[in-house]
Amino acid sequence: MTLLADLILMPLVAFVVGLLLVLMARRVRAKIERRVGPPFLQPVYDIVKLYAKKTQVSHGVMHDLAIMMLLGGFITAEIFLPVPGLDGLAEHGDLITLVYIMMVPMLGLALGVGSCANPNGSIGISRALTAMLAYDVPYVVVIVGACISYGTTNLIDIVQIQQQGGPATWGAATMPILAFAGLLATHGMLGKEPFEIYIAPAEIATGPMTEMSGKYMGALFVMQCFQLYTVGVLYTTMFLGGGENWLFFLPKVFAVIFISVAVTNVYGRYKTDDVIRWMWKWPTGIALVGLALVMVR
Amino acid sequence: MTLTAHHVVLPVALPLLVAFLLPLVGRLSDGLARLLAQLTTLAVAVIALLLWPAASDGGALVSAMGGFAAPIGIVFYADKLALMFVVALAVGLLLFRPRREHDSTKVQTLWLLLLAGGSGLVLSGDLFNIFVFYEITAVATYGLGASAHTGAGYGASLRYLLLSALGSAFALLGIALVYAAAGTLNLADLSQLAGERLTGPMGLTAFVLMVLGFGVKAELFPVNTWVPEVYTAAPTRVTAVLAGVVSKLAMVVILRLLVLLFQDPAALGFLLLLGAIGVAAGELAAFRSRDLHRTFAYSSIAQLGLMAVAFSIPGHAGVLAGIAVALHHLVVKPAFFVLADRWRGEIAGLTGAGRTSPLAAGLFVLLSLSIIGIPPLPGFWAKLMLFKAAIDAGGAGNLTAVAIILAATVIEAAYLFRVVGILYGTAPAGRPPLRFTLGELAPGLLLGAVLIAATVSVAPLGDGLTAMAADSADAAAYASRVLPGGN
Amino acid sequence: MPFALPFDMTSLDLLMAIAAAATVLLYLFGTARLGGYLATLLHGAALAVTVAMGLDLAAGAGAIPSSLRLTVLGQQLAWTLDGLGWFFLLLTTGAAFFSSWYMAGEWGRVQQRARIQHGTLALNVLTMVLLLSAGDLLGLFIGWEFVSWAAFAMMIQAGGPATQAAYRYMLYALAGAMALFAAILVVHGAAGGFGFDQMRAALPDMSTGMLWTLFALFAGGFGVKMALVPTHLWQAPAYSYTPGASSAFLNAVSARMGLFALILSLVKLIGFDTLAGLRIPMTGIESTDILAWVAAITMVVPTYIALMQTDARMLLTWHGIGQGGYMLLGILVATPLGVAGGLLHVFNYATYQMALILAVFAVIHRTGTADLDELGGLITRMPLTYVALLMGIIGLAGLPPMNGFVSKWMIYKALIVTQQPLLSIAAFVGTLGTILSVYKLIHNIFLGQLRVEHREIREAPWSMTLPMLVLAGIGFVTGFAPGLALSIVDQAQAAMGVALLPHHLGGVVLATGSLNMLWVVGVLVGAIGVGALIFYVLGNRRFETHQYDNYAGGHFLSADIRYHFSHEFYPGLARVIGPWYRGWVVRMEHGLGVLAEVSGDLWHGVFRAAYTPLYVLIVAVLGLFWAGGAGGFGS
Amino acid sequence: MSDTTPVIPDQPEVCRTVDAEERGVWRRVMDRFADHCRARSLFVLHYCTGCGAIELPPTITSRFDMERVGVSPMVTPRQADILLITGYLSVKTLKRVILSYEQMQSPKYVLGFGSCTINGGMYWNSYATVKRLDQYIPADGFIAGCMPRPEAVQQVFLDLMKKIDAGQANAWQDYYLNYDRYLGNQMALFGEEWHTPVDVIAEAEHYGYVGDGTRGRFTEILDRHAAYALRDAPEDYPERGANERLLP
Repeated sequence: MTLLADLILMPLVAFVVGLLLVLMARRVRAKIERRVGPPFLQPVYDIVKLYAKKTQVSHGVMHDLAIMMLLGGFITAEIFLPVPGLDGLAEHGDLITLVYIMMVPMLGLALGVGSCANPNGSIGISRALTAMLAYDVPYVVVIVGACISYGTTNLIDIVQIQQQGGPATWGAATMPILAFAGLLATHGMLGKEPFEIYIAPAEIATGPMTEMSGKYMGALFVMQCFQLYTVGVLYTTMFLGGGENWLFFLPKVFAVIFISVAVTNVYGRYKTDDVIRWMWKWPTGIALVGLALVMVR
Repeated sequence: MTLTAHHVVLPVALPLLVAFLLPLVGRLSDGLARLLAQLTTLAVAVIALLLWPAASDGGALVSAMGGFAAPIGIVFYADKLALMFVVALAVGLLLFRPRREHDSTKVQTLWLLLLAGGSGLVLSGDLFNIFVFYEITAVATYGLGASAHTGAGYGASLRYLLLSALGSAFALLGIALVYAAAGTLNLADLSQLAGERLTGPMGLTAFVLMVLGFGVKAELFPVNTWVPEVYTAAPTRVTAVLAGVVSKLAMVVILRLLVLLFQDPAALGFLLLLGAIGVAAGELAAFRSRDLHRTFAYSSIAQLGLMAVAFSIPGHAGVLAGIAVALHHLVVKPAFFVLADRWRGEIAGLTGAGRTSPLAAGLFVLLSLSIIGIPPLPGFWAKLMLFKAAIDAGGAGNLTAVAIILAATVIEAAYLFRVVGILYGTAPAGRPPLRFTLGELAPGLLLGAVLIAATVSVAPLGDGLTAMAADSADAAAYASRVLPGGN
Repeated sequence: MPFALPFDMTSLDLLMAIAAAATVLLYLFGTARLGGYLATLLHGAALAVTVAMGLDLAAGAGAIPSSLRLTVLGQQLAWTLDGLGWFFLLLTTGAAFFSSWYMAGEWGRVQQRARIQHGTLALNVLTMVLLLSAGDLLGLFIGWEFVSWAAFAMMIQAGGPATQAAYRYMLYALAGAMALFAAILVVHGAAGGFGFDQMRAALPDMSTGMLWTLFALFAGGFGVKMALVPTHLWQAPAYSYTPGASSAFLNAVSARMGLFALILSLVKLIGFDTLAGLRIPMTGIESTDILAWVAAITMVVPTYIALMQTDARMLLTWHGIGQGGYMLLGILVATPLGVAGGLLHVFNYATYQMALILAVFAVIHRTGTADLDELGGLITRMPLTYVALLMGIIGLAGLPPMNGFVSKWMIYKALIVTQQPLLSIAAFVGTLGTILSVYKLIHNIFLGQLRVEHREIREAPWSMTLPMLVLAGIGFVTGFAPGLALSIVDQAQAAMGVALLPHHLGGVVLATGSLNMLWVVGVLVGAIGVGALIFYVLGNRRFETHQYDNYAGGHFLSADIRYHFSHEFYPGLARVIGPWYRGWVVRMEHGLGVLAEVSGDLWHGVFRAAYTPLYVLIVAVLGLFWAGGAGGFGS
Repeated sequence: MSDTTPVIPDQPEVCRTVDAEERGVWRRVMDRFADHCRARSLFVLHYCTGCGAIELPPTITSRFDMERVGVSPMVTPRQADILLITGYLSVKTLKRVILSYEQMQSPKYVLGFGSCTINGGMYWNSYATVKRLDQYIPADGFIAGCMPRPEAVQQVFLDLMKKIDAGQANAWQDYYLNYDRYLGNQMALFGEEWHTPVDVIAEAEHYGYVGDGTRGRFTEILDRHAAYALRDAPEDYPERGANERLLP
């Protein structure tokens, strides 16, 4: 019964928190640009509006399936990502599983975009996958380092290990260099400037989203909520000690995303090759140093 | 009909006699001469086969010329090894009797001389006689080498003559040194004296000279420069016999020298060195060559090198390996030359030839696989025996030789299967297809069949060869059989 | 066996008989109208026998001997199959069954020489049976040569570029075989025989140098077949140009024979303990570390070469090389988890790679090309093939819910648990490259714009789609319930002498993080169901439009406009890593060829010496000088 | 020009027809909710046809900050709700505008910006510009002036939002219901060969927006060469063109 509650609650919580994260991101951006920014319910309006479109143009069954894979993948990811009070199925799949489950929606999106037969979309996916390769290399180093440091890949255990001694045992304290590299990789993962060449609205017409309309676009908006949430929570879980309760937990998640969003607005956009070069040079280099420290210890 | 030791002379005497008669008969009728020559060859084969049971009973048949026993008399020694090669020679000569356009009474005469000389080489138990038969063989070969009546043929033959003549001189010098040291030329006698008189620089010098001398015919490394020229320029059937059989006869002589006279590690090492270099040189040169005749000629050099390596391994394991390699090569190489006969010229020009004559191409693949040493074909077992012998004997030289042979095998496969690839390529349009007539291909097919039969019956064959090798490698037995009263 | 066999036959005898009969029968009747189905039947029978053998082994039969015995030149040759061999045998007969099924219908009918394809396939199975059940080193070598040449026969039949590729393969394979020959000779020298037991008994007395030699020769010889870098160049073209089902067979199992032999020689015969004792002096680097790094490089480099391919077959076969690295790496971890992961990956790889290759050949069958720049949009024309390919690439990329994820998870996990961070990073990085590459594959073939010339294309016939769908289905089922496949792996692991990995139907329970695929896949499927529910319930009905109703900045699209992104699919990546492809292995290979040519030239020159008498005199003088030296003139 | 005469309606028709589905209370509540959200989330297509585009940056950025009311720019017609025609339309541009409009998903709104979209403005006598936008696509509102200020732009957005909230911004339905008329006008301008890849009639049929004016004499012309759809391409459909990449 608890499990059933977990199964239902975890994605819902993720969605709601995700909406707030999206709102925060847009508000922060507005503030930096000296604007007022959107109203509180703007993320909801957008999603409802998109779902409420009266015509919904599809480019074939794969386009539809992609949307299902997109949502399904993230819902699954949320269920395997433990949060305070809700462990879900985290003991049946570990950090590695989670990382790969998070790729399922990516693959789904890629397939759906491909079946739209729009080269802008394909170029976008090509760039998105390249960017994924770029930021996942440091991220993988970080994950491996963290797992070796904790001696387990079980997320519940990772959280417990960090909570033993307060902030002193947080990953960010025990392996600060890895945590910093992880933050850089996380930023790339969010696809914010300067790593948003795959969206590039003026060049490739928002790439993967080119042919997305109505509820297809709506699903992408939902995905954005999930993505912000997942990335934030995962980082919090790995390095910021998770949270004993939501009161301590959520601020950490918001902080992680906030850092990223706050930094984003001062950047232009890197070319794809520069994304790779940067990601493979700095975050990877830093992460390898962190890894070396972990191994030496 | 049972034959006894006295008949051992027949394989030598009969063709020699007929060879002298043949020009006379040829005056009457070419056809009759040819018939006579071939009947003689057949007879030699039959005689050798009939001698076989007697030889296997007693280990060997020994015949002393004119009743003078060894060491004074001239001895013929027919063990199974020798008889086998006599049969092989006779059968080879029959199988590859000259094509009509190259045929004449003269050629038939040379053919018979070759038979007589070759049989004498393996049967003779006396060093000087061996030299005489070696010369007869050589002379016959010069003539046959030029029997295509082409400029290239004469040139190659002349070149061969020069080399061979020098080689004979060396061999003679070596024999003289042996005589000087031991005072006898009877092999059995020498084998008993070798331990004390043929060691040291004198013996080694004699050995080196003889190896270089006989090595000309045995295609041993430094003195085999005639091989590619002659094998390319001579009529292919002559080449088939020379490469397939005659070279082995010289090798058997070297084997006898080794087993009976020079069990010195230095001598063995010398042969190992020559053999190993021969393998590498032959395969590499074959890799470079661009027409089939040359390729096979070089490959033949490498195979003879393999034999030299085998014989250089002391004990009967090496002898066994050497005989196995020899027999295998004896079957495979003539068949290769049968194919080369039709597929002349640049290899690159053979594109698609395999599709017009699938049987020939199939035969080529079979022979290639065997010569590379792919199980379960006989070539594999031969190489396995060689390697086993080398490894069991140990020593850096042997191991290096094994490594060289293994590497050379890859090169061998490279050039042979390069040809296979070309054979099965798509022929350019408009070129007349190269087709074999069944008659042309028949000897090759026959040898291919022998190969397959050998594959199937490799176990009994192996047992037979082991016994033969053990016998051949036994110097004491040789001596005891030849010398009256034994020792 | 569940039933009694006549003439005291063992099940291995029966299998050999079936395989031999299949070879002959199919070579004779493979082209006949029902020849293809005869083939399927025969291979099906072989598969059934294999499964029955598995039941016997699971019941504790130990090993299944063959009555076939030969004594050649004093060498005893005997064949017997243990759990390890059986595991690979199952893959072999399974792959042959699916391959022949694929060939049975329309595919076989349009082939020029179906007879040869069927015949060589059966021949390959026969030779693999002989290899897998080899009872001693000599038998192993003979089986090895058989397998190599049978594969060569399979590869060369297509002609054209296949000839060159097969020739290259043959040279590599033969070089490998010669290394193996050398290895067994070394063993013979030390142990006095070719028997496995003799070798084991002689091991303790072997010097370190000899062990290193053996290790290098075995790893090198068998590594060639697995296409371990730097001996990998042959594999992709050789497998790619082999026609259809044969290519799938080769991809699925042929290279795995190398792995089998490596396991046999290094793990079963030499053993992890001995290998671990083999260290480079002063560094502490173990022999297995070297091999593990070779495996890691094999995992990464060929994967990124695959990424740059424009031919679907080449792309997949290059990945095949990379996947081999995962298997080897897993086994070299030498913990039960790692070994099970490596072996499981062998099984999983066979299922998805076959499905992928078969799907690609179905596309070739219909469109006549595998050029990734010449296809696109086939999803509407060939949906079933698409499904098979999709499931295949998910497996190849190692994502849930397919089985490829499970085995890769075990390998990552084993590497992390044994604290080998760099190797685990290499494993992850290989997977990332695979994801990019397989997306390009499926995108360029099935997604994007459909070409006008492919408008009339029909789905591949059932005889072709069914095998690949079944294979993809196996991939899904063993991803959902990896315990099924792990039970099969147990047989091999037990025979290897490695402790078994405790597992349940859904995966493994470990103290350091467990995996239960029943939950993962169950939730994933359920969540996708929820996604579907959201999709269908919320929002208006979908309206399916056509590919020319598409955003093009206001431009009007029509069929004469190619509106498709396929060529150089990852330009940004290519700009970064493109210069890293130095092709040094290619240049090394070329250099070897040049070396052979030049030394050939040299010797060729020697044999054309012009002044023969002078030459011979020089030779004689040298010989005499040597004789003097060796004979001791000086002393 | 052909014999197809342009059909210019004197008065735009009242566009509100009630869906059969909209009767139930639940549907009404949902519709109300949807309209509420629609009004508060408006994506404007980044498609700037004329000089009026210059007024958009201030409208969007910090001076006036349209995001306050949920208006944000979008890039492709698929994602957009509002097509803002910022000024004059040349004949050539109109073709693209029509295609973009058809590719937008309903409910979709068109706003004419500046005098040019109302009566041709300063280009009233040009041979190459369109005088009245709403003859070719249904418009929901216009902003008069040359140039209108950003305040005016804001005002029209706010008006539109009110209309949407009230469920009255339904000009988009008119395009389905009277497609033949719009098509006729388009054909009068572009010739009989005119067609877009978008199958408006099929969409109307699929979603039940077929009215008496959906089909007519002009859509019959369209049917004759409506071969863009892959599934019913005729034999003589253009094959691969010259822009095909040549193989070596």
